[in-house]
Amino acid sequence: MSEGMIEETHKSAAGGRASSAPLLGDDREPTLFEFSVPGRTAYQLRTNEIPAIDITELLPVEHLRSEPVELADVSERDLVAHFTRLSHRQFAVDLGAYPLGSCTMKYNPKICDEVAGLPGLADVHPGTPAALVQGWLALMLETEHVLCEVTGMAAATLQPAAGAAGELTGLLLMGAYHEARGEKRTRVIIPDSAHGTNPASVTLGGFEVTTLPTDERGLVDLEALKAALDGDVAGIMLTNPNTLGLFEEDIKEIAEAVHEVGGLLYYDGANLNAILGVIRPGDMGFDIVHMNLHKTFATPHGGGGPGAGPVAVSERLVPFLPGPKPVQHDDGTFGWMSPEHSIGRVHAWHGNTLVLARALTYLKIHGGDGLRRVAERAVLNANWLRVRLAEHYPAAYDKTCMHEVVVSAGAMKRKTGVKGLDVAKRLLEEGFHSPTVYFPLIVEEALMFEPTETESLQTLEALADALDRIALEAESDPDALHAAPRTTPVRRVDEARAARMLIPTQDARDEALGLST
Amino acid sequence: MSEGMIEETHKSAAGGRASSAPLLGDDREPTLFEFSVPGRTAYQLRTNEIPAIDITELLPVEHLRSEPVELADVSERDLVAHFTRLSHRQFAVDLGAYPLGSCTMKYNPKICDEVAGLPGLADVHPGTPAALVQGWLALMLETEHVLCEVTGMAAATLQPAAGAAGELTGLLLMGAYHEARGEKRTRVIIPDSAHGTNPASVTLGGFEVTTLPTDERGLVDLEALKAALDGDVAGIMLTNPNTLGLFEEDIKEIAEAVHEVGGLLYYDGANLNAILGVIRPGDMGFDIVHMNLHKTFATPHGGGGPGAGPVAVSERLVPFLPGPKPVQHDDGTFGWMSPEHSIGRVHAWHGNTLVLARALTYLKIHGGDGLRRVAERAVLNANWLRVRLAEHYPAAYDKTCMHEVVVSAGAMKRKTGVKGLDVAKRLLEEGFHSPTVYFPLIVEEALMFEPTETESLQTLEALADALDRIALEAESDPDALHAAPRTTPVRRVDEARAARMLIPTQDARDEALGLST
Amino acid sequence: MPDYMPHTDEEIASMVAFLGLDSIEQLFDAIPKALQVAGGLSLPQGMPEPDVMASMKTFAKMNKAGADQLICFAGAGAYDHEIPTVVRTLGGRGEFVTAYTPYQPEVAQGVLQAIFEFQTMVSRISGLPVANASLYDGSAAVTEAVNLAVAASKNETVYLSSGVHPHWRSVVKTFARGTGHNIVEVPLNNGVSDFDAVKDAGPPGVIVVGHPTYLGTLEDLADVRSRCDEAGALMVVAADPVATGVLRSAGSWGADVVVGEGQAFGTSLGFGGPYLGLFACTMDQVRRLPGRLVGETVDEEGRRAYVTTLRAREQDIRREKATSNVCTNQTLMAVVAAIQLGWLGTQGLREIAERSVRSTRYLLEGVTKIDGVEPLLPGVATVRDVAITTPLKADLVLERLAEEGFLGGLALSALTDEGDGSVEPNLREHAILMSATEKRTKDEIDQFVTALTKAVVK
Amino acid sequence: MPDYMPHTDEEIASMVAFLGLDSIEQLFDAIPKALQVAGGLSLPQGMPEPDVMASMKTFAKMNKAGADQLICFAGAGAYDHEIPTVVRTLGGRGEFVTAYTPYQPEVAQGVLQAIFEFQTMVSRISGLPVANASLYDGSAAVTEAVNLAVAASKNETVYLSSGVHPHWRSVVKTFARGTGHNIVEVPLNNGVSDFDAVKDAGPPGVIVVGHPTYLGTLEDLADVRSRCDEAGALMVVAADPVATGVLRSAGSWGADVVVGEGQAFGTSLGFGGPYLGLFACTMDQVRRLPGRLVGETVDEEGRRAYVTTLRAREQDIRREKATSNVCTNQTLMAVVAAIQLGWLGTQGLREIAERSVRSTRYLLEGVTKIDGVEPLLPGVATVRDVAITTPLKADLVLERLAEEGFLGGLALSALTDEGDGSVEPNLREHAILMSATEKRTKDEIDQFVTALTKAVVK
Ligand SMILES: Cc1ncc(COP(=O)(O)O)c(C=O)c1O
Ligand SMILES: Cc1ncc(COP(=O)(O)O)c(C=O)c1O
Repeated sequence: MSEGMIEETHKSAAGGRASSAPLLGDDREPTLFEFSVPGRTAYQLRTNEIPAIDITELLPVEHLRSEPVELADVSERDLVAHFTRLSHRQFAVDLGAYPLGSCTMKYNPKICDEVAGLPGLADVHPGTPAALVQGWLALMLETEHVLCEVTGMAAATLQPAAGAAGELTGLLLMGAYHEARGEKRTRVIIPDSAHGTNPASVTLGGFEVTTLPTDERGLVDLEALKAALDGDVAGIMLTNPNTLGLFEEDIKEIAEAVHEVGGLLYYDGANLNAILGVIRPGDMGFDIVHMNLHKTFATPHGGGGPGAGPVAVSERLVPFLPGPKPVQHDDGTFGWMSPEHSIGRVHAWHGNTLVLARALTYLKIHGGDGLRRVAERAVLNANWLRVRLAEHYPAAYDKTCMHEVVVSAGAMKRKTGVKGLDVAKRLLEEGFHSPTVYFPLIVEEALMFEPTETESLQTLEALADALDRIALEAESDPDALHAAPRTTPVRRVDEARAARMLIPTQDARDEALGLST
Repeated sequence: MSEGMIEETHKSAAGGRASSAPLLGDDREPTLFEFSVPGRTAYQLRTNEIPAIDITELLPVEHLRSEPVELADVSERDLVAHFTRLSHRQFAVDLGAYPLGSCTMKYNPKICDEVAGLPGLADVHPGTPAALVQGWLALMLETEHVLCEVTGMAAATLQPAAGAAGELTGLLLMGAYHEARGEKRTRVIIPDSAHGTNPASVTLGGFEVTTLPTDERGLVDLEALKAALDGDVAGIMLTNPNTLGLFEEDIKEIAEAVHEVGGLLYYDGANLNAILGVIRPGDMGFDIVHMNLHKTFATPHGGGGPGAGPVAVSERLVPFLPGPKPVQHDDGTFGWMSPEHSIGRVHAWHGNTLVLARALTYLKIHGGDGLRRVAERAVLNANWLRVRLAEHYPAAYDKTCMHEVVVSAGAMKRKTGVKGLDVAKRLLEEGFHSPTVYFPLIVEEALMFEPTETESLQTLEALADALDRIALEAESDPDALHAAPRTTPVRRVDEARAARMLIPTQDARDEALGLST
Repeated sequence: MPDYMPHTDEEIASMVAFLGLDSIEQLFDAIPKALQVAGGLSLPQGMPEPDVMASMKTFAKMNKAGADQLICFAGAGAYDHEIPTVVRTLGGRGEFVTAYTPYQPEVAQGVLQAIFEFQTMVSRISGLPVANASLYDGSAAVTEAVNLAVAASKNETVYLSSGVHPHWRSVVKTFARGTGHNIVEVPLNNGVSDFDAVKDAGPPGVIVVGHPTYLGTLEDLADVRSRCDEAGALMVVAADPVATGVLRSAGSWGADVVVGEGQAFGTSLGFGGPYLGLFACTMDQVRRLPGRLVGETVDEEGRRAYVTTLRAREQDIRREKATSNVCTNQTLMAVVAAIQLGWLGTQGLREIAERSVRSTRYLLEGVTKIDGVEPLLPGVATVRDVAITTPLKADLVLERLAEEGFLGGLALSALTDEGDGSVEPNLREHAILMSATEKRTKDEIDQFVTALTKAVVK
Repeated sequence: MPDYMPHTDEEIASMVAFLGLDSIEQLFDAIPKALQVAGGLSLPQGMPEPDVMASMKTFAKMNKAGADQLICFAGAGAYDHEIPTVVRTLGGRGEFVTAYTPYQPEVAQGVLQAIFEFQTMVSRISGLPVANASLYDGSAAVTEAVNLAVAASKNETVYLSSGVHPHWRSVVKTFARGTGHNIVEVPLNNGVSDFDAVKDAGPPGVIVVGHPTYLGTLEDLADVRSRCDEAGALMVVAADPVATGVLRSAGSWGADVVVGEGQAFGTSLGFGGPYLGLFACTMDQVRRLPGRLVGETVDEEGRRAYVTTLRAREQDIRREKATSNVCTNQTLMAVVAAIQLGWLGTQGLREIAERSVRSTRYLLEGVTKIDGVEPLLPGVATVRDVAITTPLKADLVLERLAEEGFLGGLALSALTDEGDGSVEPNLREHAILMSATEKRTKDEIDQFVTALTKAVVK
């Protein structure tokens, strides 16, 4: 690699300088490896008094490594400073509003962190016999019951570790259902506004994707749907409200039409927040629902995970659910069982159980009444923002939205050359996270705002004011917008270079710099 | 007030904008009150089902307030964002090196935080009968024993809540001792390099201060001391190494001379870190020692407190110690007792007990061997820095120092006009906390560096490099130094104005702005 | 050799060489060899973290007094209030915990602004315009208040009401050994300071009362104010800040200084420390204020900024003439209190105050239905704490209650010295001081009453 | 009505008015009334935080399986390693916990850099040049590896060794329902994959082995490599990352893909999740890598910066043609692993690996001295886990051990399905899989041996 753009830094430890703390300017933070000094240690292990027999006497020598795996060798003090400083280079819900559409970045109650660390929950081995984990089984079963009540379904699996895992699980259930009826159906229909995980899951589920256009209302084109339906159709995947934030008003007709041809309806629960306690997927006619507990039920997203994607199903799909599942026996005790025609495991153990504990905590605090309030206020906030932004950022479909609103910067771009991405980047300077950009794909210069119910009117006002300022700036000084963000720890990054000249590790970096040994 | 410099901001809530997050520039963070919206709440209390009788039926009306105390009314979400953002405007050991002389800002092991939160320690009421708090009493007694061994004393009180409280306690002990012997001694001798708490404590202890000059070695002027000694002298307060970081080599002679006239020796333990396991105050001849657990034994300083300032004493002062004190009975159980001639309580309960638990954790991890290593490496680091800095920042007294080194920017100031304070402020831009400036008072343009043993050689190198750069800048561009710091959340603040136009509360601010109702 | 020091052997060797030395020991050459510790400290070797954690947990287990074991009906200046996860999480952030005193305001705006907010809250609660950044605890705060008041009135006679917490009174008296103040203890009569009992003591320079008193009773603050006016004395009130959620502030009654214990705001019981001394005063006295004070100002660019101010009062500048010797205070607890009071808000503070009043009253009504259990002060309204007498000695009753899982309160015989002016000598051995916060439920109190019913049977 | 929503009644009214509506309900007019939930969800009313905390603690107490109750000798892919306070504290910082996927790299350098460091560590442990930002768990990682390998080899026949964790094999088979891959299970013979047993299955497109196997035994990876070369297949190794502290890396044996479970690096046992799927591969396969990948680049000013890269593989761009459907992964656990591995360092990783080998060996030697207790595979060296057989049924033995305070391991009858090719059918009911990490002390193991001695008596 000759592209001489890799920044040269010392390979040796950079010292205790708070070099990245934005508190002190926007300087670089070395990697942990650059702090490393061979021989320096941080770890402290329990005194165990087991004879320190040489490992070569215990294992066949041909399997043993001659050199230890080289890691970063730092003091606890430097470890703390490094990761504290890195945390200062990271935006988060805890720092400010995060109106990232489709992601439901609401406040994550701190009490849930404590629950997820409780002794008796956090320190339990997943292979412990059922008799000793009655609490965990009860917790899981209660979670399943609450999720079924919220979605209007008969039973659920808690195993899927995230939404996409839930989708694939749901599609395998769909396949198993048809197969059990002796049918081999090949196609699954999804709207063109669908999230990328939907088509990807369909493929992995063994089906072909049939894409459905969105009509001028921003909804499923009913005629196109009907035309696409036949005996090959295994089912349809929808999220409702859809990814435009609009409720599929024809859901009853859609459900009937799909069921008519023997297909099933899959509900992508990413947008469940909008309808909590208002309407239930089961009541709309859906057969399979996955939920993103890390969206709707406020389990924190952890910078990209973990999540939890339980899948709830209607009666007829219950026998196919993954197993083992928690069950309550007649004597009141809890145990495990596998449904009769279970598709098998979809997780190494029982799912992201500590995420479930967080979600159940959230669900109990809110209760039935609180969940309804969540939906109401999420929708109220989104609509307030929609109307308030209309002057400069018209909604892609101008009508009452649900929990999120997709606006278009298309007109702005044509007039000023300022793109949706520029707006998103400039908003970072204003102290807000950007909205989702360029999704759904069908809206030109899409900006998708999901304020969520935990943001205040004052926050929405401040957000709208900032966006208005940006709109005026687009007219007066478009270059400033192209140059944004300027106050962040780094400015726009060269994504093309990252792909062209792949440096995925410290070693690749050192090699590119000619530093490798 | 007509001085129109108060920055006008909205009184209304400023919204969820991460306005202070330096991540996103150096903008302002509103006060919590400015986020307040009447009627908004965050608190959640346990359901208790006690009849909600109107308070006017329970208490005499003339004592009741008509309006509630007006506090800030915010959501939990905004509370988290506000204080998380405030935390990003705060330097700390966890972010980088903090070489603040006399303060021993070493790494605070995270395990101690966990110990201080342990159920069974953190949730115990201080008025619980002794039979039920055997663990706490045992913990305290072990702490006392360890501290006595470290200092070479006979017994200790754990009650004083910080160093200054320890000093005053020690001085009262001194007074009680002399009084019990039928003597009324009036003077306490302290060197001119002493910390401000020493003279202040002496006054509050009922004595007059006699100030002793420092000689050309940077040490107590032995002749002056001898001249000052007579039958009025209750004692002398020293820290050794002294606040210049130098060991009082004549300590044996000093002790003998003071004891000769019937005086006592008080050891200010602020600099104990330098001599752990090397020499003990008791062995030097001291009668009373206070320790700053928040310095030497790494309990975190909390932005200004809490601390803990146990006082250990030699045999003859034991009967005067504050009470009640933990004691082990002959049957092995623990209880409380008050020394025969106790001066009484110096704390509402038993001292800053959770701070003691942290310190004991630190002490046990280090053990006797580790404490010695602490002293060795603290002194090694300070001397390395002293020699490394010598070119631009000569030590005030050029010889081997102990755990800290006082250098002078006096020559720099005369040559370039750049003061010690400028250097300190400019260092902030480099990612380091400043050293202590202008203390001890006897050194011109003093800069007092105490790197502590938890900083690495690489950190010292980076610190020295930064200081060298600053020294060169002092020659080439002194104005840049006067203008420093420029990258911090705020720049130099107007301290004179703060005192002249006192605004100690939001209400004072609102009044000054004419916003008050 | 577990520790937190980064030095490798090679680094030590290179550093020693850089200094031109042969060994680390040479660094200590200035220290007389004869005095040096020979053979190391007589302490065990260091142990790794997990071993030490295990031994600290052993201490915790030796206590039989955690929230899991005893339901808390004790108060007396240390209260079992709700502390939510959110407050513990924010207050535990490393930036707050591991900072020093804000000597460099440019990189300490976080703590400084939090303290500014804390000062505002304390000022509003006390009803006085200025509050400091904290003192060690309630006892330190009242001691400092006495010092301030004597300096202001130039009269060393201190009327110290026996309604002030007994331990705080002890502390005031301990420190009066140094200052030489003349402490005159004013007994209580039916829960109210009986100033007539000390009319021969000479005019006071300061009158200190508790409001509520440590027994939960309410003083006649208007009367105290007029007595102060008469004597040219300053009025110091030790006020419970939670009780102020329902009571008129001491400031509104004319107090010159209001002090208190702030533990109730987010700090755990912690066996008594670290706690949080609250201190507020009138503007007249601000230049005598002990401890740190944060003020708003501007930076070079005109931005709002905070800084510690009126520093000329402080020991590091004024030395032997300082108003106080305090340096390290309880800043972290003050930051935590600001967070907790932010969480409570206007309604929440009122609610915990009202609930505490109601719970304590419900408790009193329940226990005084028991044969032989009487209020210590029948018919006297109380806030926060209330004292009862039982047919048996208080410590025996408390022992029995502990067996049933209750911390039943504090025996007045343990809390007070013999001859304390706040309680009738013949009742002292039989009296228990109790409190129920907003955390206590009806069920818990009902069960407690049942347990007490059994416990008082001879 | 406890909740986290800031809206006051007045604000709601003003917002509704701003929208020109009469009520919030009108916002839902697009939803057919007939379908709407009538009368609210059939769920209890909301409860305040402290009440809910109490009920969650009740679940915790119903378990008799926490570290305070059972000393853990169970492994099988979930290990009881030291997790120090420092790692929990740093990993628990709100900025890491409450961030989303780093879509805006300018404000996500914290997570991105931590992941870059994590990728480096995983790469070094696996011996392969590129690692992704995590997958759900070990089972997901091996499933994705199979998909990658089939796509690369264009041969759907998957040799799946029975030495791979039984649950992971189940997951692979579940997902093969969708992909249609032909999964051929390869039995173990004396702890090593017996490829001869499946020689009629047709040439593989991929061979997947465990190293160590879930029984702790070591595969002949050189042989696996040459079999792959012969068939043009990819070699996938499910490798335990702690064992790699002493073992040669799978990459050094020529693996194309190395996967594993990263829970051991700082993530609590947590009843099985969230865990951490590790995935590393050769550069040849990087464009088929599932999930996110962080790469170094520069910003507009030439400063080093990190960003997710090669995004064209991902579902949001490639949709139905994506290499994988994964979106949300286990980033927080990856950040935690980077912190934990930073804490361990070079020496620490080796030490926990060596200690785990020694502890497990000491355990095996202890228990096999008991009459009737035998190694499942006598004379076969094991790492991490080891299986024994007992005279009684395994679940009875485990029940008895639990009464003595030990989680004695996992019964192979519970872990495997009947007819599993990894264990002799007649031994399956009597076999226990055990493990001892660096946390187990000599005392604990000695006591365990005593307990087991009693437990196996009929
Ligand atoms: C509409 C939609 N569907 C599915 C998903 C996938 O969920 P997960 O990321 O949990 O796999 C997402 C997440 O971004 C989503 O927004
Ligand atoms: C030399 C010296 N003595 C005494 C003290 C006072 O200790 P504290 O702040 O704990 O009251 C200090 C603290 O700064 C000090 O440095």
